[in-house]
Amino acid sequence: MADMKTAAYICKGCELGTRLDAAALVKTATKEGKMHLVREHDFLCSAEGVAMIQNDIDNEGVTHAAICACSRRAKTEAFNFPTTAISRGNLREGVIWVRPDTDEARETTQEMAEDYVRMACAEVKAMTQPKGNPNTGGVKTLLVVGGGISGMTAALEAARAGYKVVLVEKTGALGGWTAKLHKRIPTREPFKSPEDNGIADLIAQIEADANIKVYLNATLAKTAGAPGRFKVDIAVESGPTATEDVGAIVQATGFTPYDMNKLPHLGGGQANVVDQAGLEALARAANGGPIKRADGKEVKSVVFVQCAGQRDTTGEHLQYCSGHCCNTSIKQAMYFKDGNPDIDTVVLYTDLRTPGNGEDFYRSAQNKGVIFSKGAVSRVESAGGGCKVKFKDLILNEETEAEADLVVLATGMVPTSGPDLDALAEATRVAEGGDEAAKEQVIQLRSKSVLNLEYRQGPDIPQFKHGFNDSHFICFPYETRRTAIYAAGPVRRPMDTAQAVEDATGAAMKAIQAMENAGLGRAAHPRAGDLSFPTARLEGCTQCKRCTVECPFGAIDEDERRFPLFNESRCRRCGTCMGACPVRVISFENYSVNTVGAQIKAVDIPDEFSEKPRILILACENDAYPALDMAAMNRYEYSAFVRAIPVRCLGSVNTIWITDALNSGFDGVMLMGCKHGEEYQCHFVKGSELGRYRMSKVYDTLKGMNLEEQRLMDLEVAITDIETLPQRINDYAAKIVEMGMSPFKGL
Amino acid sequence: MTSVVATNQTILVVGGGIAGMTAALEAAETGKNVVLVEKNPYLGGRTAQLYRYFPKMCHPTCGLEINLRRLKANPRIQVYTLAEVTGIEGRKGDYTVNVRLTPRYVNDNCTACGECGKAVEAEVSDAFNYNLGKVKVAYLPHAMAYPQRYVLDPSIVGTPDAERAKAACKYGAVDLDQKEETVSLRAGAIVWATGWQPYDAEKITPYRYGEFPNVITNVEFERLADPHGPTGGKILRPSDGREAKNIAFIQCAGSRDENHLRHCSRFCCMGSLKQTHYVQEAYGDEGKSTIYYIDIRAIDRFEDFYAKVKANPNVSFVKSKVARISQDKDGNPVCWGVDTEGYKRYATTHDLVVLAVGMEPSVKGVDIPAEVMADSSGFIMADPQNAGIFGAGCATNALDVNRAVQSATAAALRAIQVVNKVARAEG
Amino acid sequence: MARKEYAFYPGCSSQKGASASNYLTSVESMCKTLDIKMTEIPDWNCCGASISYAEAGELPRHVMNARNFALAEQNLPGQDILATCAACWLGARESKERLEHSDVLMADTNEALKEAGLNIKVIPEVRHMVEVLIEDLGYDELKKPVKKPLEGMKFAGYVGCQTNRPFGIHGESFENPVYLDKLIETVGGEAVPYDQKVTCCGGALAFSEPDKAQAQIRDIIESAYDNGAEMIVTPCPLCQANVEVYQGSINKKYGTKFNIPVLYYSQLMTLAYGGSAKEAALDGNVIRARKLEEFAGR
Amino acid sequence: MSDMNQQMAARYKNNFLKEVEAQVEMGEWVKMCMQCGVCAGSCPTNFHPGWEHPPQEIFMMIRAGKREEVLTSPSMWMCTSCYNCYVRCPRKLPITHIMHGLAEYAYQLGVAPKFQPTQHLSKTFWDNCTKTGRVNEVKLTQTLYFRDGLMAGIKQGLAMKDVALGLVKAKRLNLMEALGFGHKCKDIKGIHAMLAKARELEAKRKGRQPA
Repeated sequence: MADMKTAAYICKGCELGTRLDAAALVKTATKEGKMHLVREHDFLCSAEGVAMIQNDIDNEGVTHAAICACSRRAKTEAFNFPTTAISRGNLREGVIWVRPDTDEARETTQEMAEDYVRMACAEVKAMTQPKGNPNTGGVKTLLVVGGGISGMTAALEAARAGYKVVLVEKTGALGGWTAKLHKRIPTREPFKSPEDNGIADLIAQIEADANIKVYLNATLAKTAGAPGRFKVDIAVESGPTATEDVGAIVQATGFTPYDMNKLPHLGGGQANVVDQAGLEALARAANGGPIKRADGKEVKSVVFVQCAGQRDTTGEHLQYCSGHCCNTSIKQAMYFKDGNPDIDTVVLYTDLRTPGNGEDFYRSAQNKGVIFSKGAVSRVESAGGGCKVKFKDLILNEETEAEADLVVLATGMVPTSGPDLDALAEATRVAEGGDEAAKEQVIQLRSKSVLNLEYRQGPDIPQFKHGFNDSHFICFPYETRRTAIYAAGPVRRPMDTAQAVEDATGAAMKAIQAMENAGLGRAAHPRAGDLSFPTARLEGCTQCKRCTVECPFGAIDEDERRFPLFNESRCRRCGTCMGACPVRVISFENYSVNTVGAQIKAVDIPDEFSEKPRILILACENDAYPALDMAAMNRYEYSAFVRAIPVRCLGSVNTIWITDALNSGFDGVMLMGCKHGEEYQCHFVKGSELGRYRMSKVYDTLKGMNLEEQRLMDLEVAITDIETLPQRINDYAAKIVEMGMSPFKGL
Repeated sequence: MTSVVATNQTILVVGGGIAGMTAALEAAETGKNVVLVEKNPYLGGRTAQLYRYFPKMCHPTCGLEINLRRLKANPRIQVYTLAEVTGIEGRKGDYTVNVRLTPRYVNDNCTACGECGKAVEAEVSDAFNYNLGKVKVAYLPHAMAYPQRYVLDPSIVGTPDAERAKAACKYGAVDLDQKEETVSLRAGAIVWATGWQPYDAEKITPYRYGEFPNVITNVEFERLADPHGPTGGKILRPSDGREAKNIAFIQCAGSRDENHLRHCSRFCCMGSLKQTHYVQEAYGDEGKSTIYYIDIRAIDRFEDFYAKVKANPNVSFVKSKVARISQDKDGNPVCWGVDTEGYKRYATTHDLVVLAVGMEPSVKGVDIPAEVMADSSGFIMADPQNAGIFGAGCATNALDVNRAVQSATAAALRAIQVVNKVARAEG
Repeated sequence: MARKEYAFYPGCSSQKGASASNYLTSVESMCKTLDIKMTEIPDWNCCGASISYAEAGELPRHVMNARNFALAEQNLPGQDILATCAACWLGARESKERLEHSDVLMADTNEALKEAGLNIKVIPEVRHMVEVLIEDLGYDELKKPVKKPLEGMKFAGYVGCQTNRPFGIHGESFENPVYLDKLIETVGGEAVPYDQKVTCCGGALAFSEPDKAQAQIRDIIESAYDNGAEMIVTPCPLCQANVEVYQGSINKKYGTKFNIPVLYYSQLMTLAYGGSAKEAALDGNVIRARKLEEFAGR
Repeated sequence: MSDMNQQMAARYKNNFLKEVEAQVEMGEWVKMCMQCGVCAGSCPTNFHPGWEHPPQEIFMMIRAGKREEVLTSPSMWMCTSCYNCYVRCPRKLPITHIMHGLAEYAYQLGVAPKFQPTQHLSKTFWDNCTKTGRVNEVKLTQTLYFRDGLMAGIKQGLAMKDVALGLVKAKRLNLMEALGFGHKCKDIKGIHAMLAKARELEAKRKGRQPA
């Protein structure tokens, strides 16, 4: 860049001035960092110090600044210069706080500091400040798939915020399961009786809202594009296919009740045995009058069997609990009791689960005479004119049975979440081999698709556990793996209507946010607001497809020439593609093979007789790097031989960095990334796993270089490893010393 | 004098726990201006005081790091710590709010270098660790405290320590002249995310909390298990510092009880199941956990987690609400009761008893504007009058972290609806 | 004119020659010093105690208490009913509560009372002597008349059940009430902490299930001894009797050597106020409190 | 009496919970129990091996319609009226009273266990205190001792001799009362009339024929 003007700033505050030779650092930045402008300051983060930098930007035309002071995690408010490329040389947490203040340590500590100055200068010169791409699509219409209470709520809440909404419902009417409920679980005090299902009112509001366009008997035939510029083909039963431009999607496709015919031992399929949905139908038919069975007999006694086909340990049925069923059975028992207190209603449960104010609802049911027995049901048989329920009374500790005119099975929720993408991918792989059965399976799986996304990585959003489209993260329930597409309601997680309303409102919030940010070229969570985005030098691309396959967010498709086709607004800026690229043609403006590579090359490697090994640390910026910072805040010391570089994710680590480091004489490399596997911690899903997988390849390279495997060390680090991490670093440093210097120095 | 830039299109978020931070961030990342006030000197609330989350056993500070990074990167959020709302006037779309700012005695110059902490001598009990330990009167509340600035305990004022702290700071960050002040700001909508407090275990008299040192609460146990807690992560008994290997967890300590909290606090069953992992982690097969429960409420997919714990031979379950706790001559707590599944009496001695105390809304008893409706348990209810003040997180219900964040995300949209309307009206 | 006046309900066991007659004697001495005036409810009757439930049923029990309410209201209008016996107090308070919460019961009760030419409109407050001491006078007032503090004497304050549950003394916890300890300290004695303070002595089951009751009494006394108590103090006649009189048979059964005096708080207070052994009715203790007798002699 | 037992069973169509709600003091609370077991654990626990059935189990048995087992159980008769269960119950069930009520009902139906000593005590006590309006402790003790006949009485008496002597010495047992020189109310007639009426009203309200 022609108009690049670089500056380095050396802070002398927080004892940096006394612990380090600042003059020497200035020299380093000038001579080796080749910075146009180098200044030192006693207290750089002070108003005065910040003003000095701002002045250089305004009047000296500084475009790139290396701030050599504290960690990039500290003093962010002070060192905030939006238009300028900034790198941070971590002299405080990275150097003096982890080194003893002794004469013998002084030399190595100074070397460490000088390296961090070199690295900061090298990095900033390789950066450009991203401006963001405002042309990634600015459509602000929300697509809601599913017209149940979740979908209708998402639509209305978005409309209330002033956004246009397209609502697609596959049946002929709005309302979903909630519309089939006689009444619903109370949502307000005193939580004593069932309340109106509220659907009629919701439908009226939708119909009255000019911002909401409803398609009934409609499904998504195709969803192409990206956040801010989705194009959806809506197949309408007996009608032409409509096309809509939308900016984001809320998938509220709900659930179906677990098929009770799979529960013959509990009477599933027998006369006089219904599931909860069946009971709702009977209650609606009775319309306030006495509830009658299918055969018309008035029900005088009813038994509710909780967890029917749920919380199953045999692997045959649902392993999970559907959360709402206890309250639902309580509600349904009240249908009987409120009508006629003399009807015997018994609820058989093993753990009664009525969280929050549900406890009041439970109490109210007891007060109305509903009997609750802690019992494990073994069989339901038809007997006489009704049913006989055999169960073990866990309190009285005896096998016993109850007779009833009607038995209600509390079966669980099965999400309508489309095909399992992994299964589909596998089937597709086999099918490509010409396997006919597999081809059938592919067709069958694809036919279950809800969204029909035109994504390289499959037609729907990935499933989490038990087929639910939930987020994997406790702190971030809406952290989706398909940008701007959010699941809401029972398709995300089993829940009752009240929770679904809350969930749908949250999902609408995230969808609106995604549209707003897509329009501004900003990234979505977790790098929210990041304006950088990956570009590929296609001239160099070998069409290996690794980037398209490995992108955790399905951001990259392939064009007709099989080149990667980046959909920026789908991208979450993790850099997994950059790490994947064997020919290194993918980079971000401010984070590239070069920004990190240059830092590695900038490190001064002492000759092999110096007894001073150099160890490169590539640390995940979300867990490992903060852990290092906090270790420093506690003044836990670690080896002066390490040089740490934060990376966006281990997934972004390109193997060239490792091989370059080892080639240029580094004696060891430590990778620090977060937990992977089933309970993975990586917020870029497979990032740390992929990074590690790729590293396993590097070991071959090491062999080729006749280097010991131990020269490369892969650590799983949690943000809380504040005490243990320095120890692990020191152990590794000791091991390296023991192993001896790398033969590649000074080549 | 502090001045806050805010208009009737600003969203005020009260409470800087995970719910409040979420509401503030979601709104700001949608382009709204937000003022976030927190009464503690740091953000993060109670989640910052947890060691691990169920069911993933991951670390809350990981999510906190992400949220703090989002916050640092977002110029639309103004944060005020040591700040409490004292009054709200006006109506939906046009509120005037009074916020009381208590002095931190440390200004923005602070670099968190820690010299003041080294200089002072006096100590006060460590609120962040539920007073299980002590901190210097000049302290950083915890390793990830944001703002990353030290705090001087008010007790320091006028003592030699105050002068020591002032002298130790090279950057003029120690400012003993700071006075309490009340600022008034405008807002179009308000999100009330004041969170929860653990039910006062001393009120559950049969369990003798406060009298028997080896009877502690679930929130305190989190600090014991945390490597950055008062025991460095070792599970030791308060009475004699001995390793506590045989631990009782008593469910519904205060919850589901008309003498205490009528509601079920939802998180405590999972919390105790999680804490049995801490015991396993610390002592392997020597660590024994016993959970005394009425119903195990491991709702929806958390059932998987319950199943895993049930499979652990070192964890036993007794379906019984413990009737009372006594203490033997060695200071061991003894749990008395009856296993209701088949009626078996027990009087079991443990090293330590952990009371799974329930959630009480923090708003309870606190003076919040009449417009905010609370139910009889003190939880904020959705307001039928559709005012501009919205509850979020555990201020609205007994929720786990995941659901609290959901609720806060929803609250952000409700607030945005109000300010967008204001914006449209004002063109 | 006394500073406090009450409609006194002594209860059967406090009568002359009855099992708690010494309680009454000491209460009278204590009240003299404290200037509390007690006027016996004319022709009062037994409360029925908790044990009569099976034979009595519900209404007859309430009616028995209601008769006392009516008599008090009629003869001592405006005065609180003051009971010294825990069972009388509890029985009467329960009836009051139940009648005030059920119009049906109240109506039936009045219909029955008519047979005895009585009826009730308002039911007076029903107070236990301990309540009166603490709430109407207060510990400071109780301390003032102390002439001879019981220094260096260790007492186990045995609260038991019926002054503690379900109503209890206002502000006290069911599990660890401290009012009795405070009374002991008020008169200069030392209250030892021990963990059987509110254990049940077996109540009326001391008659019908002696073995079971005595097993509990043993626990109570053992714990008092283990914690260094020289004497036990109680506010309840049945507790006093049970814990005192069965020590012999417990010793036979368990080979223990129990011989611990069991006193009423009112006896301690009388002595501390300078009263004689006679006024404190120390002669009424089956296990003589020698130490106190000497103390009284000094 | 026993035909009253059948009558009642029939009247409530063998729905024992309903029967308890209508007939037993505080019986309407039984349905509110959530089986936490605090009552069981709070009952004085050195009653080894404890009761045949603790309260919460009895409540479950009532819901399960185990009429015979409940009414003939000695468990309720073990209540010492210590009120521990009562104050600890998280559902605020007045358990002590329910226990008393169940015992009373079983007794009135004549199905309570024969020779249940507490039952005998209850009757003796009530008869004693209502005879004159006030308890005659000597007669009370005598009746208790001699319930199983003369020999048993003398044995019991001997066993308790020391206790009695101690009380006599302390002037807390006045043997003259044995001869009827006890405390009495003046209006004994009124008391008897009043109690007769009360019994009549209660029997009417509960639909039981006067005992």
